[in-house]
Amino acid sequence: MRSVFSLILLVVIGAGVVFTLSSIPFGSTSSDVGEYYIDSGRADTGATNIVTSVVVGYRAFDTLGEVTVLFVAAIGLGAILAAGRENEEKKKAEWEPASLVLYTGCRFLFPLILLFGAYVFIHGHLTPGGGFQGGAIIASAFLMVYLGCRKKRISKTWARNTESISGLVFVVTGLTGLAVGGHYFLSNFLPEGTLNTLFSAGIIPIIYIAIGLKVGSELTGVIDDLIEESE
Amino acid sequence: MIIIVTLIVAIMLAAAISVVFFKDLLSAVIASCLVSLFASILFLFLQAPDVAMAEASIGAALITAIFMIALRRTRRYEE
Amino acid sequence: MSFLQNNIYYIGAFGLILIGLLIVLVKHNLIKVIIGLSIMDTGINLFLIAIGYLRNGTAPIFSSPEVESVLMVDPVPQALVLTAIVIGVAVLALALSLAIRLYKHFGTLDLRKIKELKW
Amino acid sequence: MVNPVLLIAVPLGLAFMVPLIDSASRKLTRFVPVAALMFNLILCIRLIPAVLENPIVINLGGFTPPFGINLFVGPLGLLFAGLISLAGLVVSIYSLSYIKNGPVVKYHMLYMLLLTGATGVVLTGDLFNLFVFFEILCISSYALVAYHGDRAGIESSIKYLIQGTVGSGLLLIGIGFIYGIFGTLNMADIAMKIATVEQSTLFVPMILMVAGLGVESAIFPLNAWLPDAHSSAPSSISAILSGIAIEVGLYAVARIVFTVFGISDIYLFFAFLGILTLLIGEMCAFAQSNIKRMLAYSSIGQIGLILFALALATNNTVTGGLFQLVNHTISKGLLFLSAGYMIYRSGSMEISSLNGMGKRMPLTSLAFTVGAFSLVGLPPFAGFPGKFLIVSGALLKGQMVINILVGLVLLSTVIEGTYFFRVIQALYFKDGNGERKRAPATAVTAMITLMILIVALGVYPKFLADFLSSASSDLLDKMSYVGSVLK
Repeated sequence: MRSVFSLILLVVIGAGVVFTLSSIPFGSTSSDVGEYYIDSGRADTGATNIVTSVVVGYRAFDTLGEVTVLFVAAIGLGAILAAGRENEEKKKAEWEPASLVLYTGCRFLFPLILLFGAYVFIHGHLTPGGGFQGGAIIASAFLMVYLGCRKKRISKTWARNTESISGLVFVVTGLTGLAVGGHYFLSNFLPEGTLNTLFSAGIIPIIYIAIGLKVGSELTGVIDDLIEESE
Repeated sequence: MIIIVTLIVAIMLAAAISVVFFKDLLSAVIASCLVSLFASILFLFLQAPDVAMAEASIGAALITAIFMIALRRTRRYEE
Repeated sequence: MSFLQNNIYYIGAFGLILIGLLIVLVKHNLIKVIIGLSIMDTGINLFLIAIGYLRNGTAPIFSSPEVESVLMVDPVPQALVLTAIVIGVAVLALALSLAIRLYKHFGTLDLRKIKELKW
Repeated sequence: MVNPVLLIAVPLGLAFMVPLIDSASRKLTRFVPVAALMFNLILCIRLIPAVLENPIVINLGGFTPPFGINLFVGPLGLLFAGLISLAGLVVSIYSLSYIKNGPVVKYHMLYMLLLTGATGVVLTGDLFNLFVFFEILCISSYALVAYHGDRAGIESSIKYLIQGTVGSGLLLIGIGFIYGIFGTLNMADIAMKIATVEQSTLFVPMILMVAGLGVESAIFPLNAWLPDAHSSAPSSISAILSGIAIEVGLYAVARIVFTVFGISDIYLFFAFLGILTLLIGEMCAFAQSNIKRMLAYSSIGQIGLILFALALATNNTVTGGLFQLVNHTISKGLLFLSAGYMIYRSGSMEISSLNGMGKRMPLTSLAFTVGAFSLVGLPPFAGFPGKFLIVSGALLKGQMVINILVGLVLLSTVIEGTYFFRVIQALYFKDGNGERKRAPATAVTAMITLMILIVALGVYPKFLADFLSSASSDLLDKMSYVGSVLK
C-alpha cells in the first residue's frame, strides 16, 4: 500500500519534472548573471577563479550563512551526543593497536596532507579549490590519524578556539567592509593587487583561509565527537 | 565521450538502486560512496573542477567515514 | 544518440533524486533512509551543475590574465552546489548522531518499531 | 541611519564568540542571547520611521542586484524581524532559569542561531540566500527538539529531520528550475521577468518550492512532524517553534506566492488549503488529552487561518492575517511558557493533572488563561481585532464560496473555544492537591511582559494596525517591490 502510493507520487513528480525540463534545454542556457560574472569578475574582485569570485565575492553572504549551517550542525551534534551521556558510566574500550606500517605511514602522511589542504585554500582565488575543499582535506588528515594512530586525539579546546576565531575573522572582515570600504557589508576594502598572484583579490584570501580553518576544525570536531561516542 | 558518460550514469543509478536491496548496511554505504565518486567524475566532465573536488573530498570520503563510524555504534545488518 | 547527448545528465540527476526519494519513502531502516537522503542530495547537485553547463564551454577559471572570456560554463550553479554540498554533510552528520542516540534508547533502527508517540 | 545587516551580523558574530566567552566565564554565556536580542529589538525600533517612509534595500558587498545579494527591509520584513527579536528576547529571559540540565551553553548558542536564521529568511531578497538561512533555522530546530535526549525527543527530532530535509531538497530543486528558466536568483528580478514566461512552465517549480517551504510552515498535508516535535521539545523551544519558526515558513511561502510569482488564479486554492489546515488542526486539538500536543495542533489551526487570510489578498484580510500572526506569536508563546512551568510542577503533560492549578500557581494560570482568551479572539485581548478584520474583510468580498469558508472559520473558533475552556475549567474549578509554589523571577518577568503586550494590543489595536496595513501593501504590491530593489 505504502510503496504503491510512493511509486505513484514519484511518477507524478517525474512527469512534472520532464514537462518543465523541456523548457530548459541542456547545454545552451546562458544566464545574464553568469555572463556578467565571467566578463567582469576579474575586474570586480581580482580573483581569476570565477567560482571563487562568486562564492566569496558576489555571494559572500551565502557563504557566511553556509559556514553557520556547518557550525550549527557541529554544535547540535555535540548537544545531542552529550544529552543523556552524563548519567552513563564511562567505559573505555581497548583499541587494538594499529600495525607499525600503518602507524608510521600515517605519521608520515599527516603533515603532507595538512600542507596540501592549506595549499588548496590559500590558492582558492587562483586555482580550483578553496576553503571548503581545503577544510575537508584537513579534516580527512585528522580522520586518518584517528584510524591509523588510534590513541591520538586532538585537543578539544584548541579545535573549538580555532573554529570560533576563524568565524569571528569572517564576520569582522565583513564589518570592517561596512565601516571603511564603501559602507557595504562584506565589501572589499583592500587593494586588489596584480591579477593571478598570490597576494591579490583583496579580502578573498583572508575569508577563504578563515573558512578553510573553520571547516577543517568543525569537521574534525564532528568526527572526534562521533568517534568518542563509539568508544 | 557520450558513451562513457552513459556508462557512468548507468553504474551510478545501478549503485543507487542496489541500496534498496542490500541487507548489509555497510554495502549500502559503499554503494552510496560509489554514487558520490561517479558524480564527482561527472562534475569534472561538466567543467566544474571546484565542485568535483568538494564532492570527492566531502561526499565520497568524509560522509562515508562518518557513516561507518555510525555503523560501528549501531547495527550492521538490517533486520 | 542525440537524445542521450541532450538528456543523459538530466536522466542521471533525476534518476538519483527519485531513487533517493523512493528509499526515503519505502525503507524503514533509519540508516538506509539517511543514505537515501544523501543520494537525493547528490542528484540535486548534479541537476544544478547540469543546468549551468554550456556546450563546449570551459571551466570558469582564467589560467593567465590574457585569456579571453569566450565560452565558459555558468559559475553561479557551481557556487550554489559548493554551498549545497556542505549543507548536505551538515544535515547528514546531525542525522547520524540522532541515529546513534535512537539506537541507544530503543535498541533498533527500524522506524516501524519505534512508536513512542501516537499520531 | 543604522544598517539593517547588523541584525544578522551581530548575533552571528556573538554566536561565534560564545566558545571564547565560555572559556573565560561559563555564567556569562547564558546572557549572550539576551544581549544580542535586546540589541536587535532596539535596532528594529530605530528602523521603524525610516522603513515606513521607504523600504531600505541593502546591497551586500557593494554589488547591485541582481548581481549581488540584497537585503530588503520593508514594513513586512521589519515586522517579522521585530517580532522575532521581541519573542526571542522574552523566551531567552524565560530560559535563563528554565534550562538547567544538559549542555546549557550549546542550548543558548543554538537558540540564538535559530533566531538569526529566521531573521535572515525574512530580510533577504535572494532565493538561494533564503534557502541557506532556512537551513540554519531548520537544523538548529532539529537539534533543539532533541535537546533533552529522551526517547520522545529523539524520535520526533528524527521524524522532523527526515521530512524537513526532503522538503528543503524539493525547495532546492525548485530554485534550480527557477534559475534555469530565468537565469537569476534575485527575487525582484524574477518577479519582473515572470510575465515573459508561459505560466504552465512555472507551475512545477512553484509547487516544488511551496511544498518544500510548506513542510516547515506546517501546511496540510505536510505537517505530520509538527505535533510530535512541538510537544516533545523543551517548552521554551516549543514557544519559539510555534511562535516563530512556522510563521517564518509561512512568510517565505507568502513572499514567493504573492510577490515573486503573483499568479492570482491560484489564490483561491490557497484559501481552501488554509481552511482545510485550520479545520484539521482544530479538530485534532480538540481530541487531545496532552496539553502540549493540544497547543501544537492549535498552532496548525492558526497557521491555516493566517494562510486563509493572506490568500484572500485584499488589504483588509492581509492586515487581519498579520494581526492574527502577531497575536499568535505572543499568545502561543505565553501559553507554552506557562504550560511549561505547570508541567514542570505537576510532572505530567495530561490535562487532568493540571486540576486545581489555579490555586497553586495563580500567576501562571492567569497567564495561561489570558493567552487562551486571546487566541480564541475574545474582545479585550489582542486576538479580537485580528479575527474581526479577517472575517469582515472576507465578507466584503461578497462571493458565495468565501462566505461559506468564513462560516467554517467561525465554526473552528467555536471548537477552539471549547477545548481551551476545558483546560481553564480544569485549572480553576477542579480540585487538585499539591502545595503552592511560585515560578522563578525570570519566568514571571517573561509571562507578565507577554500579558501586558496582549492587553495593550487588544485595547489599542490602532497603532499596530496602521503599521500592518503598510506591511500588507508591501506583500501585495509587486511593482513597488521590484521598483525599489532594481532602481
